[in-house]
Amino acid sequence: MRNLSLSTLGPLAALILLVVLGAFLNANFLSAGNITNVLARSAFIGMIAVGMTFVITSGGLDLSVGSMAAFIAGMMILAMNAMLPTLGIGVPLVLAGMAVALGVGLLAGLANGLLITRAGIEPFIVTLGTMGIFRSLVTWIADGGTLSLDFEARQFYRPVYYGGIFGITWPILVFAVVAVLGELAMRRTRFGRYCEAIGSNDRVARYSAVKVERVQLMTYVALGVLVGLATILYVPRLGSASGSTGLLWELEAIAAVIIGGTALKGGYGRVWGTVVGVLILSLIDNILNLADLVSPYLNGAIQGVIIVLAVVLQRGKSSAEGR
Amino acid sequence: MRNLSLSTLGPLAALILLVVLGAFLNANFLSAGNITNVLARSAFIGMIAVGMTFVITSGGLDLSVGSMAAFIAGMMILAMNAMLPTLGIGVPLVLAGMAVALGVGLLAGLANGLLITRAGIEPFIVTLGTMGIFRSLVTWIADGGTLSLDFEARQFYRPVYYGGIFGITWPILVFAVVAVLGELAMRRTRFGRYCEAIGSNDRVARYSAVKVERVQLMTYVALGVLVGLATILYVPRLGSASGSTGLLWELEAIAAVIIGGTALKGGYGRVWGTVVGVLILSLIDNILNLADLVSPYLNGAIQGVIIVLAVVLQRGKSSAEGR
Amino acid sequence: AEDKTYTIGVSIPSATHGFMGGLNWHAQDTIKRLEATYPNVKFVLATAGEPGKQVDDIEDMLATRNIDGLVVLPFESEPLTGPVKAVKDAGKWVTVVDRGLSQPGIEDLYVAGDNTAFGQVAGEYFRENLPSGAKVVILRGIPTTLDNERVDAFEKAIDGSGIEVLDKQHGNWNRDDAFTVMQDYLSKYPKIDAVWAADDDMALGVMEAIAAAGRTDEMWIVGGAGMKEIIKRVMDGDKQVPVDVTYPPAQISSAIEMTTLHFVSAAPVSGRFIIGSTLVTPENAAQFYFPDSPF
Amino acid sequence: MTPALALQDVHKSFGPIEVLHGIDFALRPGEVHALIGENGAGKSTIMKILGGFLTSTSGQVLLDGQPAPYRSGAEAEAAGVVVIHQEFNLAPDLTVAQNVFLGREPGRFLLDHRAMRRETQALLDQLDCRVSPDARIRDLAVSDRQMVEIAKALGRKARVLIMDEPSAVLTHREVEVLFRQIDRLRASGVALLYTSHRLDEVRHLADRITVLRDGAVVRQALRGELTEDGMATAMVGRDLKDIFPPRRDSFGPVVLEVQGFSVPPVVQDVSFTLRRGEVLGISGLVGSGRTELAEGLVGLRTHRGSLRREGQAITLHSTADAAAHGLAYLTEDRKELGLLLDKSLRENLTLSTLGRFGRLMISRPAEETALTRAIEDFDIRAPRRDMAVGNLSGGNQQKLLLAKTMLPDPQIVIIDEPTRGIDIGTKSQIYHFIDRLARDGLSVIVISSDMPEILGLSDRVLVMRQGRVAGELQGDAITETAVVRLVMGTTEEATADA
Ligand SMILES: Nc1ncnc2c1ncn2[C@@H]1O[C@H](COP(=O)(O)OP(=O)(O)OP(=O)(O)O)[C@@H](O)[C@H]1O
Ligand SMILES: Nc1ncnc2c1ncn2[C@@H]1O[C@H](COP(=O)(O)OP(=O)(O)OP(=O)(O)O)[C@@H](O)[C@H]1O
Ligand SMILES: [Mg+2]
Ligand SMILES: [Mg+2]
Repeated sequence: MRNLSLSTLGPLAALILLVVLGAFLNANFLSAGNITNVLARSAFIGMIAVGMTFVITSGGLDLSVGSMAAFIAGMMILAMNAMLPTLGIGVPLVLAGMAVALGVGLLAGLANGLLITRAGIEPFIVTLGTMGIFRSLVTWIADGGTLSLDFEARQFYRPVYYGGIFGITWPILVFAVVAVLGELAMRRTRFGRYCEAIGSNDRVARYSAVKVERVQLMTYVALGVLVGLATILYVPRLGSASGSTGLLWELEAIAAVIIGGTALKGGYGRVWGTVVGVLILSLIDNILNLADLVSPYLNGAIQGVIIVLAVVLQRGKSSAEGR
Repeated sequence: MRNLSLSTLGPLAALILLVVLGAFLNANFLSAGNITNVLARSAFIGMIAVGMTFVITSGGLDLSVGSMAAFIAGMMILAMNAMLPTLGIGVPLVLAGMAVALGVGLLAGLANGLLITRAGIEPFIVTLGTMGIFRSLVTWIADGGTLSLDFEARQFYRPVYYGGIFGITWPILVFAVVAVLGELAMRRTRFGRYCEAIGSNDRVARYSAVKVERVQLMTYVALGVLVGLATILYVPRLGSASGSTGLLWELEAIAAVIIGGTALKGGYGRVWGTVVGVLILSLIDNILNLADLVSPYLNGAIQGVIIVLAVVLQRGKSSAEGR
Repeated sequence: AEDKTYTIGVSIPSATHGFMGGLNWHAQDTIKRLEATYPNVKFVLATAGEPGKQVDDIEDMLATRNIDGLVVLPFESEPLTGPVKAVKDAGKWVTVVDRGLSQPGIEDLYVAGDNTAFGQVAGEYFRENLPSGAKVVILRGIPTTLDNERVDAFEKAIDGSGIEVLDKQHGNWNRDDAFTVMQDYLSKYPKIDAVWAADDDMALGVMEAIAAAGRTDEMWIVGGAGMKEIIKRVMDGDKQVPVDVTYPPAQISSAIEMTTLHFVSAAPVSGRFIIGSTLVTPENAAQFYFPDSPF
Repeated sequence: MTPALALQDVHKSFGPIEVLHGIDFALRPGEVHALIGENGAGKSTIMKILGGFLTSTSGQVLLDGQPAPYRSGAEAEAAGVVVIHQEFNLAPDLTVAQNVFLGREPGRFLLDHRAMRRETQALLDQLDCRVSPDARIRDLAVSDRQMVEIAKALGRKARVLIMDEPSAVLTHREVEVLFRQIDRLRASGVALLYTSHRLDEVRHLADRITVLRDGAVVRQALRGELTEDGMATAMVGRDLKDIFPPRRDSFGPVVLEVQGFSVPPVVQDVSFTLRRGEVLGISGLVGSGRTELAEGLVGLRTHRGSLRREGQAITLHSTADAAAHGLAYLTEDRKELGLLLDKSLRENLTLSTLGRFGRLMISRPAEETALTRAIEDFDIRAPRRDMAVGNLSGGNQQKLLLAKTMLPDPQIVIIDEPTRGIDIGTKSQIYHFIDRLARDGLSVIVISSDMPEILGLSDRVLVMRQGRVAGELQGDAITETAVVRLVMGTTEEATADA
């Protein structure tokens, strides 16, 4: 019981410590503006990390999400620019763009999932491969440069990132909904249960009438769709896609999942932990910007130290499980 | 029996296919010069990947090796430049530099290993943290620029990369020795056997009087020393280190290990497979440079496709084991 | 306005390759110097590894650091245009460095190198010093718009001269990558007359590969950006690197200095300052040689 | 009456090796059919074929007289054929309730946690099992896992229930609970298939018995037609006499003295001594802390108290320390803690003694020699020497584990459930083997839930209850009643109370 509460509170404690540190370092840290900024920018990685939680819980891995985001953004921009003359600027154009993003995300996830479940290749290899493929394709389509959304269209689309209701911007709202649905799916649906069972022991799951391949496939497809959703919110922010869009997002998403207490080997997933993990990572960046702590060259080092420390706080769990 | 031979020959078959393809695309592919180039280039990642094989086999992971190489190179150059006035240019200086490289590598590996085994933190997190730390430290030490070895010292040191005996250059020779010793260690020594046992089921290993933590620690230390060794051969090549030295080497090393047939979840390691994996990765790059296949923007995509295909060739195994 | 204090935000890409390393060093050096000179000016420096992070940094400066002015070297033009415009719309001074925004008229001050000239100057040197039918290879940078501009300008400059471009692969402004690519060029092409490495870091890797292949006398190399090692060689009349093309990382210093001047003095500093790319030859090399810079 | 489920001329090969040679037999509704045979005879293989987990190489499975419509375990289950596997079939990271309902969770969109917990609790109550529905499988003792496995099967409303050695890891009391459930199911018309190496159970339960030897049916009989001896003879193919060796009577000096030994949180203040040449039995209920005590003694768990080895105080922090002092422990959980299931026999056998097989390099020939000896000494029946241990039959895994434990030549061995899942012939071999060890001057601690084993093997019996020593019996005082009384904690007064 003591271990349980330690492991549960570990990441939360780290998050609270960071908030206190931030408030101490800069008076504006707790301003509505800054909080909105941090939450909104966590939303992209956040949604992806929620999907990644299911993939990892069921014993998989996806290294391609960052490139996939770049690829989806590229396709979405291309599609919107192409449809612009026909649809004109307005809600239909934006909706069509969103449909393209979700569709491409779904197909990309499906491609990963099929290669992993049908062809039986290690997830690490498949997604390492598609990581290269997606990123090259964007670079190629953009001819080495940047794909930009038409300026007018972008102005129209902009509020999807910057606007909102009740003073809460859309990315935050959508992320919150995704997180809550994800937590529900993990805890309260068959899908989540099967993910845990497969990650824990796929043979047992297969013997218990769980359609192992189908569930695994669904985790990759769901992740693809969530990457699509993240892209829908990302494009109005930057209005462009290039070979460097979404660089290293995969590492950040996986790190958030692990910091949140999900086991890398699968079998146990915690969506709310992932959300906390994402916030921890965003806050570290934010705090480094809040204060002139040290040479900017050392940002990476401080980041590294804090990540390790955040996990040390939940060490009780790992060592108890390790034996 | 049939599965076994398929799984054994899978990566070899991919390698042979690549060689045939290369020879077909460019007449100079099989020239001694090109072969020496490819092998010598493979040596750095190769030695690191051999160490990584042990880490992964025993159920661990190390994301920090690329940054560690940069850090070691930086320290080595600093140390050699500092000792230059006292030792003068000559064998003692080079030996001292080598000792520094091996020592720093050992300590870096020890730091990773202790955090993982003593503090009980997931390898992914620990090495993600140290990855940031090592890289930041180099950038900081180099003031954002490049650390360069004194010109005269470098001229003296240069043959360690470019020279050799019997027409075979040192990096190739050292890599070959490391590969053979690694294969022997994996197949024929207690250490290798213990690594496999721990990766297969660490609790069974502990019940069987295996000193699990010590063996795991040793895998990280050995990897650190091998990174040091790789750096010793890397520094004379260009005589410099910067924040971008060794970028993404970790991904390449892990990919080589997995392509070679070692299981990412641990329990089964194949050093010669890793060597084949490293060669496959180097050859892909080499062939893409030698042949004008398509737009260079698409190099990443072709690389991705070939990696996945190389592994499809050994699929028989994965799917047989997966059930 | 002596008693009023000002905060200036500086947002640049992190030191991922030699040129950016130099730029980072100059930025920090300038900030240190200016902070000592003007006690009432504070600087906030942030470095980013990708455009999204740079947008985060700028948002943070606006929301929490109350900056009065921003000096920004956009990682990429497109994605940074909106966020920088938001800074402008908040009534702050904006200085844009090196890479222009995709919409005109946002910035108060624009300080930049000239990518087109960078490619063109090199191209013209090739045109003038190689016979028709000469064979050259190109090492490109990281796939970006500015790399495209440089390569296009180079190719335009040699267009019609009969010089043949054998190959152009990405060396990613990285010494190791350039070394590898050059090794493979050397295996592939029995005869190469000259190499345009487009960056001095890459030029160093290229030279190493050529030396290892024992073909030093066969070809010469032109890099770019003005790294001290290369300038030194030009100065010493090294035949392998006859010239260099400047693209000074110190442009960030000018940008920061001018922005600071705007706040602490009445001097009018707005406008566009384009720092042209010059050909460094043995004759003029001394004036481009800064032995203390890490770049 | 058509059989509910039948096999017709079934052959099964793994690779080139055929392990079943033309099996015919039938399960009828309302009947318990027992399948017995030596380790590796093919019992589990037959059960897996019946349950859809393996397909036969040739021959047919008939469900209600028709070729079975299922091709996987999941489909078989949908058709009412449920299997309790010999190896555990539970996801270790999930809770009891989650495992019991895995694959058939109630609730339309959202899972109905409360219903799952409630029904799981009901099933566990039915089985008189006191684990919490929210406990994680990973944290359960082996016997509790088996009860969960049974609960899982009972929850699936089978018309054919196939049980592969369900009692192997259960204690006497739990077996009785299981039998009551089997009687209930039989009465309700379920067709049951049962295997066990405990022949008294078979005699007690089975309406019909099929005896298997080397993959072929050698005898079929109805209730009462076969005595236990008759079954043993039919299985082994020869007469078995003197299952237990005679008692030993001379012991050497004390080699191990345990004083005030506690393994928190379960074991409290245990003291005992062990003499040279002695077999000390430890009896007790499941959860009485026997395993914890043993694991504490060999340094696998943190403990308090003093240990004296031949008079010298020693401290043990790991199994390696224990091995250095000549102590070895054979775990009761062979799948999770004993063997590397995906490794070969050779690698498993030598894992804890690799140091002996060459100083720098491991000598493969020496390992092979050791394996050959182990295969002979322990009668391990493996179709191929290089196969993965996970593919061995359960009993042969246990024999290999025993061989592995004995390989370091320990002076003191603690064997936790030595004959779990082992056939009667081999059991007798193992008992004689233990006897020989004791006579050669070793000291053996046997932890067992098998009463005849405790009675027949021990020179002295230590009974544990709730983590403490409830009593010690020696020589002629070792009787079933005396042991049971200590185990249950029913002293004279308590009996009067009740
Ligand atoms: N997947 C497999 N691959 C190879 N051989 C196998 C496999 N599964 C079982 N066998 C072999 O088939 C034979 C029959 O095994 P089975 O498990 O049916 O025996 P059993 O009668 O259940 O024995 P036990 O009483 O020890 O459980 C054994 O020799 C076993 O090693
Ligand atoms: N890792 C654990 N976490 C929590 N409880 C545990 C753990 N391991 C064992 N237990 C509990 O401790 C108690 C003692 O278990 P132990 O295995 O020692 O009993 P035993 O007497 O050896 O019985 P058995 O016949 O099952 O071996 C049991 O209730 C068991 O469920
Ligand atoms: Mg069996
Ligand atoms: Mg026990």
